[in-house]
Amino acid sequence: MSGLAVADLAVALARLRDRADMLEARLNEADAKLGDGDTGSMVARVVERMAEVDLSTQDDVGQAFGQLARAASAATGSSLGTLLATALLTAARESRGSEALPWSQISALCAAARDAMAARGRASLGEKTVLDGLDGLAQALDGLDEPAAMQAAAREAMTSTLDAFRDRPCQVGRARLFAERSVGLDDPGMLALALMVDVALPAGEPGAGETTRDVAR
Amino acid sequence: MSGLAVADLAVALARLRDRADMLEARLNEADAKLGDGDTGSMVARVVERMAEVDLSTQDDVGQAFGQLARAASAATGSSLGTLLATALLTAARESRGSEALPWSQISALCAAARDAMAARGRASLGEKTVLDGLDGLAQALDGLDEPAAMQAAAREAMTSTLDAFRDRPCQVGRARLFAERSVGLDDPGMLALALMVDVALPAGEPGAGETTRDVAR
Amino acid sequence: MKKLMNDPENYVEEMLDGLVAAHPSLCREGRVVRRASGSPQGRVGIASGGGSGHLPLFTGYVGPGLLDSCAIGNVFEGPNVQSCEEAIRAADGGRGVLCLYGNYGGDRMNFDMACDLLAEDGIATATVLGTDDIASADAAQAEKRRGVAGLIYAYKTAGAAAATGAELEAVAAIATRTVARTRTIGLALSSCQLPTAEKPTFTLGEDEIEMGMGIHGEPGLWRDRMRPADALCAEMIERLLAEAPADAGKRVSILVNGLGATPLEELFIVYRCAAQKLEAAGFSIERPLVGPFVTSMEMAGVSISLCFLDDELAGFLAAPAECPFWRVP
Amino acid sequence: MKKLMNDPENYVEEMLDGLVAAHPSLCREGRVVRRASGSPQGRVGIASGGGSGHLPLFTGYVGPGLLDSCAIGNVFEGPNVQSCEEAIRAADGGRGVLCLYGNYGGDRMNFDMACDLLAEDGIATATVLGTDDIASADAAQAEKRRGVAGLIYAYKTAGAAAATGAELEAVAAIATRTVARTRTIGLALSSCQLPTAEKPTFTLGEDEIEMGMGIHGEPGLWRDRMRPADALCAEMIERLLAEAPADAGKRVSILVNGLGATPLEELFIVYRCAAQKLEAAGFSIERPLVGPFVTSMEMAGVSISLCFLDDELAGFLAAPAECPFWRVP
Ligand SMILES: Nc1ncnc2c1ncn2[C@@H]1O[C@H](COP(=O)(O)OP(=O)(O)O)[C@@H](O)[C@H]1O
Ligand SMILES: Nc1ncnc2c1ncn2[C@@H]1O[C@H](COP(=O)(O)OP(=O)(O)O)[C@@H](O)[C@H]1O
Ligand SMILES: [Mg+2]
Ligand SMILES: [Mg+2]
Ligand SMILES: [Mg+2]
Ligand SMILES: [Mg+2]
Repeated sequence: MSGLAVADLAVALARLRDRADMLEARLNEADAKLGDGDTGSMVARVVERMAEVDLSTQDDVGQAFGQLARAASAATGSSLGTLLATALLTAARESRGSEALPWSQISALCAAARDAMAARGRASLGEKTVLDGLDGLAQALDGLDEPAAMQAAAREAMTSTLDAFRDRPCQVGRARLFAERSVGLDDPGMLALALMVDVALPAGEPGAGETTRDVAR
Repeated sequence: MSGLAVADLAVALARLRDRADMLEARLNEADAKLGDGDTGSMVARVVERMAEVDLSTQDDVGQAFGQLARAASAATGSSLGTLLATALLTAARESRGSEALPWSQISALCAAARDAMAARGRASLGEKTVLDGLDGLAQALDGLDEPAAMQAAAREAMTSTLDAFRDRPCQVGRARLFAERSVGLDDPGMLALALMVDVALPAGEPGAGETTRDVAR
Repeated sequence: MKKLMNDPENYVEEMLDGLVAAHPSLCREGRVVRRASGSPQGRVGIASGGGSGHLPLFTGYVGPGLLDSCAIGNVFEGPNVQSCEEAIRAADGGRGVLCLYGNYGGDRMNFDMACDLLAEDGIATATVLGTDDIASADAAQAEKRRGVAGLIYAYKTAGAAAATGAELEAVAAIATRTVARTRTIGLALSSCQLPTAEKPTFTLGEDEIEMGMGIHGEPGLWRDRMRPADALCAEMIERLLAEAPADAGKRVSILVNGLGATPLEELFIVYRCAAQKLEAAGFSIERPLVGPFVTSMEMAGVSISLCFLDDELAGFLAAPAECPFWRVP
Repeated sequence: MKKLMNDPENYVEEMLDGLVAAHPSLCREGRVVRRASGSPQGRVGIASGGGSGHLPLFTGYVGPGLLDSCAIGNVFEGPNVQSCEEAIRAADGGRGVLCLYGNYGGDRMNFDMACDLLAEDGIATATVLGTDDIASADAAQAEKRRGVAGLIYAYKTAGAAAATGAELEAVAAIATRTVARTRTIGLALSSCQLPTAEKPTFTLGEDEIEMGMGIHGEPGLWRDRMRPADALCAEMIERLLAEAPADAGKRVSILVNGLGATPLEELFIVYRCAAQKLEAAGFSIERPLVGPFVTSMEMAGVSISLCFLDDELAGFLAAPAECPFWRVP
């Protein structure tokens, strides 16, 4: 059965690690405008710590997600990092015992992660946070089970979610306090998810690539 | 008998006060290079406090010098300010009881002030300080008793003393520690004396004026 | 921006090494700093924590009559859940632990998770969040405000309450009341920079200042040209008094806090004006604090906190306490 | 450079107003700050003083076991002779007064004049000058060196000696020995600006630093690009140890001093390295001090002072003392 295996996680992490500098600079910049300017440094560190995890002897996707959750959680206590660890822990629970998580279940996994993060952060959808990004992902992947189509859909979902929320005010996290000021700006956490999805996935079709290159400009 | 009267002091102080901003900026700049950058602010404050002294009912030059010495001494405890107060106190002693200090005695008064300052500051001639400036003044005025000639000689003496010492190392005050670095730079205290002499005296002949305008550039 | 540091990745570790080496009353275990004299015995413990970059906050307030332990995060990041857990354990003397820290998402999530985990081990915890920054949300949403410099008032009163042997709920109630009666506003004159970042978190023009900025550089209320200290101080006091709690009396303590790069001389110039304004408004000032108590690394600026005292809070504020950066004899 | 001030002409006055308002243990009379508890009774008094702009120096060290009084000058200018006279009088308890201050021309002239004047009134004085800055003259001319942060070690030991009831000569001898055994070197990362000046005293490039700079911005030993904290600290410790007094043992106290704008985090990073270097050189560190003790307003940078202890100095350093900015229990 085809699906997300440990090796896919390792490859994605390697790609993220390669682009850590870009992530750091762009996300620090985004967070400096609305928050405390640390999203990028935090994401870079979390990526590095996750990439250092030795997954080579691990077959169980759930166990691998668990190892990554521990690495992320040890690396930071920031809002987004903690939510990311929460998401990974949820993924670990959802996929424990399987060597490959069926592609068709990725959407449900995103939805479960979204709900766990919302509970942990006491936040709701629509408040212009990473949650809305993950929600967009869950919806876009719903019903899909073919990797290439899923990748294109994921990138497309991130771009359109960013677009949809850009001109809305942030309502949670540090940025909520400057609702007006956040209008026109991407939420750092949502942008982090978009950039990470873009970087972690294999380079897409030219068409999709265009869209996401735009995101990662 | 013609000589330095209280009214001359008042006029000189008024001229100094008028140019206090120039003195402040130029002397701070000179002191910033070799010392702690405060000569100008200090001189400006001392000039202001001296100019505030009401000399209108004072006839005794010695008493007037004494009042100015007290004003200067109250206004600062910096090296140059304290030496200036010492000089004024010496002048007060030397001229007490007279309504006009003969012009012929100005040279001796400068020499006496120079010696009192040297004793107070435990410094010697030749070390590139305000003392050398005052020494140049005392020598240049020696034997003169005609105001216009004295003014020209004073300006000329200040210019030539600055020139003579510019390329020598400072050996006292904060600047002594950077002997090499002080080569090529005017000593702030000597420059202060030169600028104050230039400003306090009536505008000179075009020729002499050129020279000192250069100093005060 | 120049920083006296080595590899920026080691900023926090090396800072903590130096801190505990210089202050033998503090003891470090990983990302937890606690009292070298050991865990509390038979009284409620107090744990705090937060991101690095705010010294003397948080670690500097560990000591008798104040905190028992701190969990330390990376610069401007909350402490991770493991550090929170360890800090709470270190503060546990069998009568429960008050978790007392600033209202930031990451800090709250991690302390909450730690409390959940520790509940399974039978360690009772209570949580009180610092929410003193009046610029960070309006009065109707006061519970959403960020915690800034005024948090140290809650450290002091809760620490004193714990020292009396009070129950966890009572200690938490004192902390809650202190937070409810404390207001802070900040003013930034220049930015700070994360050790790992390539540029400052924000930039202010040569003559520009920002009123209401947070201690991580979070945007404030207005940005404008520099003004005289007394004008700025008057506005800050006015804003603080406009937000005074309904039951405020006329007793107040004030903290004029340097944000990191502002000289003590300037803090005293501000204090002078603040004291005059408060006295003119009929307040009597008790135990004023002037100095860098809660900073943002090299940020220049000042914050003013008012703690509106009642008899009980005043008593706890006056109780003996001792830590490397604050002492009440 | 932005400063939280009003009319720059009032900088010192307003700063002093705020200082004494915030610290009731201090009492101000014009340009003199003395202990509110009164003049010393039946023991030697200690007066210090100097220019403003160095808080907590000088005024912040007035208190039991330290100074009795301070004469305060304008920013970076010595105190005037009248203030010196009044400060000495305030420190006089009938057994003489030690004038203990940094070796700067203006300060020396004014204290000297004051001592001369007071001798006529039968007040005995002795003078000891701080000369700890090794960058300000070479060892052959050690008596010409400037006094910088290390002066507070002499405050502490002389203050403790005076508290024992020792004679003036004995107190002066302790101060002299402390100065003779104390070495400091400074490192500037950015400039400061006089309140009345239009621009900073000097300028350092975006990535430039200056080793050996004085606390008024006096030029130092070299100017170069920024380096890692450990490399800078190693050079500073090396320079200090190369100048150790001939009879130095292996006991040392260290002061890692912030010049005004440098965050505590960075001071601890420097302290960590300094302590390692000293320990590697066989020294044992006693009573380390880390913080802003002697500043240059908003100058960024650090100075390191070493006080090479003998048994007697170590004892005086450990004696109880209490002032607004330093306390030994
Ligand atoms: N309570 C929350 N619920 C959901 N998302 C949140 C919450 N708080 C913060 N975030 C997300 O985290 C992002 C900021 O991440 P980070 O820089 O790590 O936060 P901080 O520095 O405030 O701890 C925000 O842009 C937002 O997307
Ligand atoms: N001991 C001294 N003897 C003579 N002149 C001195 C002495 N010390 C300083 N000066 C003069 O004073 C000038 C510096 O004045 P000022 O800025 O007031 O000093 P500081 O800031 O060092 O107290 C020097 O340039 C020098 O001419
Ligand atoms: Mg952030
Ligand atoms: Mg000077
Ligand atoms: Mg953060
Ligand atoms: Mg000076």
